[in-house]
Amino acid sequence: MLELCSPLNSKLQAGRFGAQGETGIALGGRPVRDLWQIAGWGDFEAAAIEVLSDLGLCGLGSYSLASRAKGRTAWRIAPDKILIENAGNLSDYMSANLATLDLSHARTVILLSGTQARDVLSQLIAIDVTETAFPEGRFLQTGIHHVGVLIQCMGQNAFEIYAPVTWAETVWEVICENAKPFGVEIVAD
Amino acid sequence: MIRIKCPICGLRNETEFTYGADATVKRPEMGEQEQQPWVDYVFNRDNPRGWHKEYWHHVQGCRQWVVLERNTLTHEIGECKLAREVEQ
Amino acid sequence: MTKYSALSVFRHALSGNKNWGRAWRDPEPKSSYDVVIVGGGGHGLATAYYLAKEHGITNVAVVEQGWLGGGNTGRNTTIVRSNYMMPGNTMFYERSMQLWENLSQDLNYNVMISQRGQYNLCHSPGQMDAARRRGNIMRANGIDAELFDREEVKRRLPYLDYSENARFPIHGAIYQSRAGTARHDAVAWGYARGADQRGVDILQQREVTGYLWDGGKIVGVQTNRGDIRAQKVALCVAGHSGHLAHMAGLRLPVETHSLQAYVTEPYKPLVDTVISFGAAHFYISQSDKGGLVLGGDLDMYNSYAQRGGLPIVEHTLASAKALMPCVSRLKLLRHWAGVMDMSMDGSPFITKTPVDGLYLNGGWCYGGFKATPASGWCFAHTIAKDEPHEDNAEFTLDRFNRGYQIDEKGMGPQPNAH
Amino acid sequence: MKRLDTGGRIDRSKPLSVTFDGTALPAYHGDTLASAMLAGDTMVVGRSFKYHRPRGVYSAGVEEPGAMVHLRDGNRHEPNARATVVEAFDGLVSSGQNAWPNVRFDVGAVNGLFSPFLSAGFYYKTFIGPFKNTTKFWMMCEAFIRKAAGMGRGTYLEDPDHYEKRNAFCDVLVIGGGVAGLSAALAAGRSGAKVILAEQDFELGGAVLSEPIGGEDEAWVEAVLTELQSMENVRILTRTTAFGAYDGDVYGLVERVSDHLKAPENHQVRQRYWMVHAERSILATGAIERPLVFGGNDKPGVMLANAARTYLNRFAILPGESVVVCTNNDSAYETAAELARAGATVTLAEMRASVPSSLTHEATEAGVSILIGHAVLEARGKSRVASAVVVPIDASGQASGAPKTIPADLIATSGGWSPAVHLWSHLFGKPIYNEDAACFIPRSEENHKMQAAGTAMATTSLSETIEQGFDQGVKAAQATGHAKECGARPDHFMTGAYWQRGIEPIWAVVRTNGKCQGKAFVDFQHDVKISDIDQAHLEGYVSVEHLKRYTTTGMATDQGKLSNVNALARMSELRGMKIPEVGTTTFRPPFTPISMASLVGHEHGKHFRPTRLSPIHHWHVENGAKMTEAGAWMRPWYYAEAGEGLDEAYIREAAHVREHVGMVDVSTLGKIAIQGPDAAEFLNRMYVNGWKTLQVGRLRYGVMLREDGFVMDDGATARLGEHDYFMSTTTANAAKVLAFSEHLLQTAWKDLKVHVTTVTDQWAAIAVAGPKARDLLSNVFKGADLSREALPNNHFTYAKLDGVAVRIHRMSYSGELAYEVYIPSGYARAVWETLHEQGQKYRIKPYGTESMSTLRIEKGHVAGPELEGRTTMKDLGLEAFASSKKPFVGSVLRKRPVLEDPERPTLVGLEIDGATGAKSGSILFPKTGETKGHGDGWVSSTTYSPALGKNIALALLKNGSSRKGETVRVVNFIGNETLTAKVVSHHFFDPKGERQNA
Repeated sequence: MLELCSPLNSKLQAGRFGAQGETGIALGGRPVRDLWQIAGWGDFEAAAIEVLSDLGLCGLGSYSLASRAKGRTAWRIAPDKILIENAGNLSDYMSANLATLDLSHARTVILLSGTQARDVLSQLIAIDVTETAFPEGRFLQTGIHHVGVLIQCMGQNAFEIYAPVTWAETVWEVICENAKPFGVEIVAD
Repeated sequence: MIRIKCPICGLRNETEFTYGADATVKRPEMGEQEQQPWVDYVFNRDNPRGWHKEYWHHVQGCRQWVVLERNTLTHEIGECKLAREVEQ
Repeated sequence: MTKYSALSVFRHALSGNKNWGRAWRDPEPKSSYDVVIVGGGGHGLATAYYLAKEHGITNVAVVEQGWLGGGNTGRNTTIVRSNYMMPGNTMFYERSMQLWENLSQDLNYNVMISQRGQYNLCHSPGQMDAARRRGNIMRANGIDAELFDREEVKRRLPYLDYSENARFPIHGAIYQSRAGTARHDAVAWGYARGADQRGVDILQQREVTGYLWDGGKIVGVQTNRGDIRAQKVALCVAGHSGHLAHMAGLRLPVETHSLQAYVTEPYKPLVDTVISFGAAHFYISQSDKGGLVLGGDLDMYNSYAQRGGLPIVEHTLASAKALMPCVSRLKLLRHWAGVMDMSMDGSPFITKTPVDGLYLNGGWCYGGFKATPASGWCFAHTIAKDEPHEDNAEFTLDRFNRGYQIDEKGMGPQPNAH
Repeated sequence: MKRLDTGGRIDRSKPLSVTFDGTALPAYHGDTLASAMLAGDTMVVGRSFKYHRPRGVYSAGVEEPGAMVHLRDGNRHEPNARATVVEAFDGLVSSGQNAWPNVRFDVGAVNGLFSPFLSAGFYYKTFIGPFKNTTKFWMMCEAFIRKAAGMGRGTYLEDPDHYEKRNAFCDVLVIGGGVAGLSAALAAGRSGAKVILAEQDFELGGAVLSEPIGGEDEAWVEAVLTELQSMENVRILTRTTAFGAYDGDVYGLVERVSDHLKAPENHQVRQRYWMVHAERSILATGAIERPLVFGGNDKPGVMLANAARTYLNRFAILPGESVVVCTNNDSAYETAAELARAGATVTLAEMRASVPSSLTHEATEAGVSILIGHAVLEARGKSRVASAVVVPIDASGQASGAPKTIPADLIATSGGWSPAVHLWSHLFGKPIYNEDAACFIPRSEENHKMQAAGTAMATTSLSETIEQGFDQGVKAAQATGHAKECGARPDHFMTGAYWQRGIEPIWAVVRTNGKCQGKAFVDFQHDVKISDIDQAHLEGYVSVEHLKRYTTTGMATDQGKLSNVNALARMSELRGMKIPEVGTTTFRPPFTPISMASLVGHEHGKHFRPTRLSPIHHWHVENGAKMTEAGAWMRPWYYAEAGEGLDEAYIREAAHVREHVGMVDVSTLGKIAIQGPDAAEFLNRMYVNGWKTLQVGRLRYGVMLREDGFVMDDGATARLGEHDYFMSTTTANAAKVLAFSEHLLQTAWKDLKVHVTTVTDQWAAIAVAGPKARDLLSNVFKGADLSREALPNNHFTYAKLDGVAVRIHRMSYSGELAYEVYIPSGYARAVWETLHEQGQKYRIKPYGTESMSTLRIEKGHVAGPELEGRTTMKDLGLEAFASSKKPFVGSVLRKRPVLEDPERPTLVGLEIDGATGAKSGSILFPKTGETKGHGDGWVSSTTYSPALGKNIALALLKNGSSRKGETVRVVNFIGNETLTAKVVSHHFFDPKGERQNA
């Protein structure tokens, strides 16, 4: 197999930078796994539920709450579009009622965590990201540095940021700039 | 800051959107061969001083086009709906 | 009426500046005029001035809802230039430039034309090619233009960002040395004084609320302080053209948008010219007082509010710092907004309308201030002769039906993109 | 001036090194630069704008018009720093500005001698000159004026500091940390509402900070603060200015995080911009004291009364030993009494005709001599006040008796107070005039989400301020859905006189002839005298906006905070109107000047805009590519080999492709998945050509128009499956095409079952072109049949490399035998490297955008320069693609008469005569005749063609198709170059397409 190259290869070098003292932020990255979009029309929900239940996911989730099970996550990103990670290969579901699309290479994940992670997020997006407003399990579609991203809250201080691969470096760099005052550690794979 | 309550994503700042245009002009049917309806659609505007229905595109979000009611004089915000749910 | 000169200032100073007369009268309106001009901004006052001066039509009133020059004339970033490429625009703006060059003498009012030059920066080979095309059209029409490469720009404007760090490196610039700035308020006041001297009545604090009709013809205006009859009614209300046209039953190819302007605290001279960024909509100059005057993008949505939002402020200041990193610690003193007639091709209207008796001057987008003299001059011609001058022949409303879009940027029918 | 041994809010155990113009000032922690200046008896600290008159410290706050200095040096230099709000820090270096050689002796002061000639509007009346057709005379004068004008000197050095933006969300934003603000925050905080309290000072307390230490109000502040600090739902920001209120309940704040330090420490930012989204806000911004207008009122040693009090009580400085206090209201009495108690000889000139003894009692007790019905007519002294001329006055401020001169080193004045209504005005426009308090206040309306409290609303006592603040806090908490009890109002109490009581609106003191004695200033920084206002009135500049603009009053760095009401009062008097009838100008953000960088945050330098990188980007950089910007993308421009410049490189690369094989990264092309049962119908509407017959496995070139009928974009679309298409767009138009498609599908074409999704990131693409392209690809993608028969042009096939599935499109942009390989982007670099490595035996070389352009010009393909938004299909020779059988976007409007005009410039090729290539943007003219006007057309793209061995160009030429063979002139006016060229077909090279069909 050919080598899979992360768009963040040049960035994911273990190390520490920014403010001395406490490390408020940890940054890392991982590739997305089998990310597929399903899209439909009219009775999209019925068609989607069929796919999701085959994948062991129950329910469509909401526009802010992902449906998660068995290591899979499904995000309702629009009325008639759902994005599923770890979906396997959904090409066989393509029909006149459902369009499936492989986006596994279109995004990469930036891992943002640490005691100051919410502060960094509040510098990047104009959305209330305090714990009550954006608790674990919720997701947001928004923009970081003018780039459309999806942010999944993984816990009190942990977030996964799904960024388009061709914009990933620029998003990463801007996150780093914003994180510097908190002290940053980059965690390589 | 125009704040738009996207029916999908919730209340967001205008910076996540791009502004479209007047949402009251109706695109002629594809088969329309007369020029004037197209000129009216593409170029001419009521341009009201007051309440205005307008398209915004949630590009850094759900990528839905929405129709927002907004007052062009006071910048008050009214209802926001998915464009696909608005009768033209 | 005092003729202004250093001598008159000296004479008045000796008498304690107690004997100055009014710059313009505050007359009671007559019941009827040959021409009523709606809008006492630069364009309306210039139109009145040239009607009187060039065409001998002095039975003219300018009706202004607020105070003279209180609209975009007093809100813009004061840049004058004639670097237009499209047929229909090129010679119109050059006429304006030539009128500017003699305006202070013509009006006996120092409108402070400062031909300090303007650079339009280019940030890619493609932009250099587009600049060359523009410059060549200018030169072919007798307008000055020069094209500089990166090294020449760096020699002339060493304080811009030429570092590796610049997101959009500077490849070069097109330069017009006759471009520059003028004192915006003075333009309104100078034209007002000139028109007033020639008999024009300037009626402030009088809002037009409707028209007087005789059948299908407009024969005057209704105002909040009484009706005024007129043979011809001429609109010079950019920003509100749509609204006033609507009262006459017209729908225009215009949207009204809000454009912000910015000024910093005053500093000793830092920028001796006018610089337009090519990588974002941004330009900068420095006023004689010392404030850096900045302009940027529209707020992008239709607005009549004369009030801007923060996103564009951020965007504009970011452009300033990207272009000229040394502005970082300088301080923004004030930002404000004007409302623009954004037309569907970015070019204006100076034309008779389909409504008999109604004439329209509007659709100026960003470009109204620099156009003021020629706008007044051509509009006066159009009103007086009932046909356009060749310089404004294409500024008609029907050009969209004909397909004659005068689109300097090639952006298409998207008003906020011009 | 002297520092007192005790008292104040300074820490005498922490002396600081602070200098002004090289002289050390006695400063302690807790001082401002201004208080340190006063402690050091540094009286002349600045110069005014126009007459370069000496300026001292006039205030103790943000309204300061005179004490403006150069702060710090080197790349942290900051001009126009207000000494009154600069916190002293160890190592502070400052110097005078707007003066030569220095502020104590300034040559520019000669301007003052000419002041009668420099009266209002003099610029407009002079420098006109008699010269026709030139503006040089004025510009010569202007050069001198510009040098004299301006205030501080900026630097061309780059700022080393960082800035950041933070978004915050709260229920209640309290603006101002004085008594009203603290009280409001307390109520809202107790209710459980999320509160942000912003205070511009480095200490909370507002006016209480100017009170003597140890008072009960100070204890009150401490108690409230302790409670607030214990609340997790309350965030207190000091050193934070709320600079603007905006639509959408958004407020802009700037926090000066590190400005009180010599330099930011440990990667912290200098300033932080807070964009606060607050459901409610409470304006508790207090009020700014107003000057009095009399002769010499700008001299160093004249100061606002409350400023004098602040320097005395907060900074432990006795600002004068012989003091004349002049007031038209009650608020200056405490100042007078406290100064007297601190040891000064104090005379109080009370402008009102009578005041109750309850008011005068305390001051008299303290030793103040009070002159009822008196005012200061003139301040005398050379560079600082030496005496005050005091006269009895009538109710209008006119002298009514003999003047007497009182020795004085300080004249402390109070003309009443102006509430800081600025942020309210940002949202709601003009404030209303309160006759009783003689000031403008916010108009209170139920539906306003900004409420006001305290002296910003002209409250009349401290108790009222506390109550009103608390009540507004409760109201805001309730409005934001917080029902929890707010508890009892904090204790409140009466302290000394509040200014609104019994103010007499007299602001200018004049002689019996109605004129001020000497120069009496309304706007201190801009040197606007009361006589300038009189003159503006004479000349008809009577509206407030004309007054402001003609005289420049209110346009200085304090934006009228001090001058506004005094100027209005004079104009209203002259016009015989009341102040509210004259009106006021509109306050605009920012409330006080903010650094440009604060709002920029990290978005500068390379992060000014995001950058988009191909998945293969780093290979290009590592292998010597010279990169260029293409919109947001970086693309390889050319790969220079030893000693090559752009020209050598692109010619070599282009020739190499035609001779051997080349590879170019085309990942930047827009790629859009078009999916659904109506996809073909959608394409039929979007493109000018037909799509219903395209079979799976094929692709087709298409042209797309804008709604107005001009060409928008072009590109190839492949049919991947029954309901599955893959559209490619130009790099520049990808986002536009996607947004436009989404718009149509979600509005006018809701009936179509189609989804469009960008897959630009999913797929990287490599174009492999040249005679050896097939050999190379067949060798790399073993098993894929790329033969001419199996894969003709406009077909695609799938292949695998080492387990990775790719798609190979047979299509050619260069005119050579060419393929586009679409690769899942994560494997793109590996595939590129494999192709490069295995291609060595075919002599493969990478090529960049410049040679790509050469190859497409040789073929006559249009690109960005031709698709410039003003060209039609006919203009570009693409008319043949348009279907006449169906409507498509733009199909009606493209038929408008001017667009159908046969005279329009159309696409042609040019063969340039001679060895020099033409320049893009040159204008075309017939072989003879004048070269004037807009010409017959223009050159859009140029190159040297290695294949043809000559310089060629694409151009748009009037009647182009009928002028083949004609010689035209190619004029580059701006480069002083005229060439001639032969008009030819734009299909220069291999017009039959034999090579690409090989």
